[in-house]
Amino acid sequence: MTRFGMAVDLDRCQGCRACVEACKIENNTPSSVFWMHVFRLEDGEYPNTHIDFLPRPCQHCNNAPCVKVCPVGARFKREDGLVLTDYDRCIGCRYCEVACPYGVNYFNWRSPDDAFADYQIPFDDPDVASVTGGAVPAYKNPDHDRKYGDEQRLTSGSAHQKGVMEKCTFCVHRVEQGLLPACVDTCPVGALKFGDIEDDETPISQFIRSNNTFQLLEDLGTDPSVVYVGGTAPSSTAREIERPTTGVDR
Amino acid sequence: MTTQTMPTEERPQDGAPRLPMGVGQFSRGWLLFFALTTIGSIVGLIGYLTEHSQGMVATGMRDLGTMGGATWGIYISLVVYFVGISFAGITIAALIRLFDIEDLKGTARMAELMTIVALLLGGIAIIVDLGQPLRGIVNLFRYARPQSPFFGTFSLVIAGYLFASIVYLYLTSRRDAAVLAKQPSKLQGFFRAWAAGYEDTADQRSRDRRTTFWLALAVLPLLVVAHSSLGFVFGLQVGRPGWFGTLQAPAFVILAGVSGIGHLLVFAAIVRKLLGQEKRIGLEAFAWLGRFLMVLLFVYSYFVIVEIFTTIYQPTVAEQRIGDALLTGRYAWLFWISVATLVVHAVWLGWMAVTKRWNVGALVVIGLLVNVGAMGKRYLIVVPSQTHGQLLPYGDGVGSYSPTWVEYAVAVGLFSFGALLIGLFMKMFPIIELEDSKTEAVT
Amino acid sequence: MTRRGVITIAMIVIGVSLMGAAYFAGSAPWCADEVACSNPRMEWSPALFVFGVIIAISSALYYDVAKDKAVDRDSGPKDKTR
Amino acid sequence: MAEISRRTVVKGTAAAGGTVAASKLLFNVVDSDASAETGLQLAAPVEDEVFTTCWIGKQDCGMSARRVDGRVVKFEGMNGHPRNDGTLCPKGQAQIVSIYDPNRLKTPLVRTNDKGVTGEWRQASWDEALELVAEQYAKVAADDPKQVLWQKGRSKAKDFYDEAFVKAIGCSKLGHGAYCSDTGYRAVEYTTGLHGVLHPDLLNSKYVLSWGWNITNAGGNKFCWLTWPRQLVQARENNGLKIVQIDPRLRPAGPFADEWVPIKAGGDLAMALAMCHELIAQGFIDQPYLTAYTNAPYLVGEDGLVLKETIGEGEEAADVPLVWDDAVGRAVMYTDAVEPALEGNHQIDGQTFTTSFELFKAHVDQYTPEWAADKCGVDASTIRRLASEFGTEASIGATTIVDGVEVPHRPVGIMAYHMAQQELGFQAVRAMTIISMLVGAVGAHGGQLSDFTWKIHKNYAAFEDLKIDEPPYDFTLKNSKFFPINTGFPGIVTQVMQDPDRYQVEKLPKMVIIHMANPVVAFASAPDFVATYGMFDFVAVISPWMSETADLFADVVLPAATIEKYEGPISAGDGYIDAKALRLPPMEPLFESRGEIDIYLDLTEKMGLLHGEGGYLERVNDLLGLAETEFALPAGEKPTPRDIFDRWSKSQGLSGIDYFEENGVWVKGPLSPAKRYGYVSDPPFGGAVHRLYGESLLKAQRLQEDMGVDEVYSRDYTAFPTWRAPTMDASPPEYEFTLISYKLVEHKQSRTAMIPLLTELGGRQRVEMNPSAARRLDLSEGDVVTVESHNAVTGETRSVETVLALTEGIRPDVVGMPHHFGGWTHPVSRGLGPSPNDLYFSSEGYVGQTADASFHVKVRVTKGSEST
Repeated sequence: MTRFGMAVDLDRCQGCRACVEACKIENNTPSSVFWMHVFRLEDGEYPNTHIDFLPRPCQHCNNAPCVKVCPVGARFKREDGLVLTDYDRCIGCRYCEVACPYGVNYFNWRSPDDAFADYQIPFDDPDVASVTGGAVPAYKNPDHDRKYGDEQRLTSGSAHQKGVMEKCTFCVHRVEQGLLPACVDTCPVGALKFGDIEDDETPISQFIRSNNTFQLLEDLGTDPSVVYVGGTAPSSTAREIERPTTGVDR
Repeated sequence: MTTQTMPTEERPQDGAPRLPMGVGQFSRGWLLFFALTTIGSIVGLIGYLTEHSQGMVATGMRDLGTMGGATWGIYISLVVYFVGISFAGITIAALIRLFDIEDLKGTARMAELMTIVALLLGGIAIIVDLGQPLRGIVNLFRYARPQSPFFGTFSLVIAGYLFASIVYLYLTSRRDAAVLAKQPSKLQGFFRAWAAGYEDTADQRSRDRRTTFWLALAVLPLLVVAHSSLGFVFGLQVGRPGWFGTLQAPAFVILAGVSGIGHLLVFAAIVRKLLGQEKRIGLEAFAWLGRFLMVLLFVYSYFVIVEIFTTIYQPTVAEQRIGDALLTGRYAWLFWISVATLVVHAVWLGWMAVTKRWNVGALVVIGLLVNVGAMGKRYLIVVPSQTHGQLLPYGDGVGSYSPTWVEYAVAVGLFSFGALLIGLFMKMFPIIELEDSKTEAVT
Repeated sequence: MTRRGVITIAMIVIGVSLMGAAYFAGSAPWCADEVACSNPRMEWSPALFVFGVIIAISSALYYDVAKDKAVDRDSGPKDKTR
Repeated sequence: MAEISRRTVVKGTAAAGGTVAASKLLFNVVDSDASAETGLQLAAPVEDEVFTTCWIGKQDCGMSARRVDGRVVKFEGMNGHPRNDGTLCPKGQAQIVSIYDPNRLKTPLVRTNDKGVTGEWRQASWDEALELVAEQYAKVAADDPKQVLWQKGRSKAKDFYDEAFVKAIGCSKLGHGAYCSDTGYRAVEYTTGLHGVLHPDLLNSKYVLSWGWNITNAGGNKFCWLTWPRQLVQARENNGLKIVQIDPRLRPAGPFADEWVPIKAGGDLAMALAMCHELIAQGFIDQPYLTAYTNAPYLVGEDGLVLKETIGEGEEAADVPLVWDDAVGRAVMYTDAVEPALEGNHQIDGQTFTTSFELFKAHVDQYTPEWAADKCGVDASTIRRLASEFGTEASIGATTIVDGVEVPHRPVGIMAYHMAQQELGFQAVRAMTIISMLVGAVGAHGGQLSDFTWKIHKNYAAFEDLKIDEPPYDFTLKNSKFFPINTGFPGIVTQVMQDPDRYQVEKLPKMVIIHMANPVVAFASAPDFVATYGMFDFVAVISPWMSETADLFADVVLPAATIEKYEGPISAGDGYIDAKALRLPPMEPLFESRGEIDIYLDLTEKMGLLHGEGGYLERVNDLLGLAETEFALPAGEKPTPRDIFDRWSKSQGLSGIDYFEENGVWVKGPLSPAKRYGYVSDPPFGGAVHRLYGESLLKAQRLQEDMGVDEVYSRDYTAFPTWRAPTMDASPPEYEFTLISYKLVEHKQSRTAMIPLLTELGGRQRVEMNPSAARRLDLSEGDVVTVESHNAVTGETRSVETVLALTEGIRPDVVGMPHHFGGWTHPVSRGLGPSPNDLYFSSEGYVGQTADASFHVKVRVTKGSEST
């Protein structure tokens, strides 16, 4: 059996958020939505301060609380370990979001068009539309119009419809083409690795096996498929610095 | 709406006797009430239509995590609250049937009606909270998963409980309908249909009693399951500090009783006054309800103490953050007001119980205030665990949520709509069961 | 046993059976680790469950409301109250 | 640990998708519902991939653009590109938005209202707009073409087309350099002859002093950012590289900091001198290197001048420095010495001559760690220990074999780039270079590098004798008595324009062509630009966006393309592998925007300077090395940019531009040790004698004094780096903080402030402060505060309003603000908060000795907005 997972090499991560940006463009997520988020954390008191970076994609838990609570089976886990959302089935109750201890879920509070409007780039500008056909965003990835997996559900990409839940898909559309997720692919320092973590022979399994690892909030028993290598789990006194802005007025 | 309180039979007019309990008669006060609640409902509708067109961005809810918000807000608080109110109705009704508590019979129908209306409102609140409401209605019937605690909410609470309550109300009201159907009025046909062949024979009476007894007996466990399942919505979530716990389900049941009986006290007092039914709803009824409420409040106070103690003794970091926010921080005002309303009134009721000096006015005040407390506690269950319950170091660990006018409008709309429904019911059917003595069983 | 009793009990049995069947056999299995866990084994099973609940509870309605003799159309309340 | 190769085909994919056959994907099985919702057409889109080069930073990473029906949907890193090998940074990713941004300039615009306020415009044709610029040029050039100023922020490839333009029209030129690290370039050019600042041979290094260097945010010289961290993580894994972060902020090195030395802002020179003191005191001296390759053994007289002997006659005459040859016991020309003495003083012809190394020892004798401690805020014991670690790790005397060549192995170095951007930056960088020189790390394997080659920059020779002209000076003060070494500083130009008499300048620029530069926001001391750019008779701006400078001052704005154009050739090497690439348009530019080469071809044509002798085409031929070859652009024919690069590609022995279109990058192969390491280059160190002793600086100082220049300008022209308190220290004590500024990884040059995906990540402006300082001032996180700077010379104050951000990662006596804020023309940059540039000064005391900006100023922080 395949179980896709990600290894995050914290000794390498430099917190640049290239992964965040690659994800946003690959998956067409609108403003304020970060399927991949990178914590920049500060801990300790001057001058014994330290800084840590912690990329946070969806953990694609083996024992996923979000899947359990979904009342209609819109959030589901595939046999290959990917935890996905069926955008055509989700009723928008947001139970998965409160059930998830990692804060990885993003709800479409607005219509995708409205959510992109924060970027203040009128994609419907006639000059732009003459090239893009008015696609929102202009760099819209056609892969997300397709359905994936045996289950053939609409699970890939973002900004499909208002009122449904979304989150990191491990780039299901890329994985099924044999490509790495966009975040992994772009990481300048190779801090992100992806592959089958159940097969002992894969590079990622060997990498995980030969290092000290931890999972986020291990005690909760969610058994994430994202494994952190090197570094330590964020302490309770860690403070987040340099947060991204969110365009949604709060 | 204070003028027309006399039993109608005693004041014949236009040749026909009036229907009892103000049924079919519209005073100026009632029309004002009708206008206000209609306006309130429209306000709610406008709020909802705004939310529907703009998306839920129109609410104050936002994503947990990087957005630092709460994704469940007062809508879910209202769901829990309304479902809680429904508790009392069926409980009181069931207790009356099961233990034949004569003093409370006058409040039975009110309680049943309250249950139905509250469940309807709870159902509407759920729909309002869905990002895809239409899909919600269809997909729940199509795909609902038993593993999700929402399965219980949707299938048992909303469907089963609501249906059972309606059946219960119906069965317990057929006799009255049959009585009223004998009296010529515009509503005669309606009552006749309602009575559906009830002739008040001894046979029917005993069958009726039997049916309602068994139905009440069947409803009670359903009730516990339903309220527990609502508690499980929160209590099973290991990833949300402040929610996870075994106390959640029983606490939900108890607080449900508090809010429901509180409401019933208020409702009963109003009906008693408006319809001049001091005899049918005697002080004993209030004493019963008061004692019942007192017991629940004491139990709940105990839960609160346990909760506080557990929170401050050796909390995890996240639990402590929530605890601090509740006890001394952002939510402290609401927490202590809520706790105070619950605890203080437990003591006050205790005093009344000991001295046996039951005062309806005081009970109304208590009924209202414990509901403020219950609503506050619902909000405090739903929201702080989101804003202050992040386990990863998002922001400074503290999110925020402030409802927008849309949510307030919807809340106003829900309460107004509920009141409107009750008001309409009262013009169509006696809100108090007609007295046995007036109509002997047909032999 | 009366016909009323039989039908009532039948309704309860049918309702509860429907609930049981819908819950345990028709609805999505109680699991979360494969795609199959997200789909009811039979679509609309939850509706069936609710239907079961309704039938079971309706038994009370039936028991109480059903006329003694289903064929005796003339002995409706209308006539009696006149 | 083995690198997991890029784009590994994910194992078990077939199992993953189950039976989702690849063919299904290939045939674009599209769900009709989904596509109906998105409104996209159902016809199978045509997908292709085109290669290009990133346009955001100076790193110039290779990219491949994924296109659907000719529309770019994503940029990804180009596989096999030495710099980024399939990876890309957030800026590289995000630039896709700018291609489609209708907030860009769509057509040429001509101003219809007064300057100095937000512009009102009418659309113009390219023809009309270019005609207008050409006319104005003709008017000014008729008097003196030097009064036309051409100004650019950064050339995003080889600057041949800029240079050709500047030369063809004969105008003056200003770059952004003085705002970058040019003083560091000057210091290194002066000291070792290399054009670059300081960076280690990272892949082979074991110990790096990361001095102010912004590893996780900015990068250093040669690379804007991405390649350094790639190499750094490898060195950490392979060599156990230790990073000592010497900076008032911890954030630059973040988790890579094995040790954080929170140095006082502006105290760097003091610490570097103390390090020199300690290295000498602890005996970490690479005698053979110092003797053979530096001027350390040169004999210096009591007058401070090097003892020289003239050889040859007339034109051929040359002064050759003398050293004391212990082998023969007398002074000989250094080229002839057998056993030059590094230390000691010697009596020659009755005069005392001391080796410059001996002088240096004496010079740094005063700079003990204890002396430095309160100047730089670092414990004496720490300085001592760091010197010891640095000296020990340097393993003086060790060699290693690289590709069969024996190379000295000194796995220590200093990464110091933006360190130079302070008042004493020139001497600080010189002192840091000397730290590496003392242990012989310069040009060693694993040691101190500055450039990727040992090609000696022309400034090395020029700096041997600093030229100072008699007044009047041109408006950049080039070769002036004020700045004998002069980078060309726009900030000084604003000072000159405000008071030309003071600087003995007669002719001020009348017209400026601003190409991708945004002085009124992006340059330090921004208020001076607002004060002076209205003085130009004519301002033309070439930019993809309406820059703030254009908004306030442009007469004509010409819309440039962003990445969608031809540029090059671009160095694609990583310091270890040599490679070249081009920027190719991933799609046609939207709107009426055009690539700069197109614009300059048309503009020079309008000016009548395209063809003919000294014309644009001839200059292009010269600068691209096409002149006199079969690939030269034919006279009289206006080429297309693609044609130019096709010819250049062919001149390089490639098939043509199609080589780049097909392969993306031209990888020439690894650099040989002789190219990488100065010790083994031919001649060693490119033939430059490293200047420990800066005789020409001393001579310049004397000349300045002779010409009666204020001490402000001459005091730092000293032969050895010499400490003095920075001018800002004279500000009153209530200005208790030193303001520093820095880059966020999300931003690079003003263009990123126009990219919504980056402003989203970069957040709003804030001023960072240590919580202990905030507590003292009764300030808390998120407070609106006023930051007020003070000019210790003029008493002028400047202030901005921003919000407070607390961090334990900053010294309590320092506050910091990031750059790339303060814009208002693009809707997403509006309202994000002010730029620290509004607080800096560019007048005396806030300018380095080489006319470069200082990014230090004393400030105070008070609660509330300015108005209260």
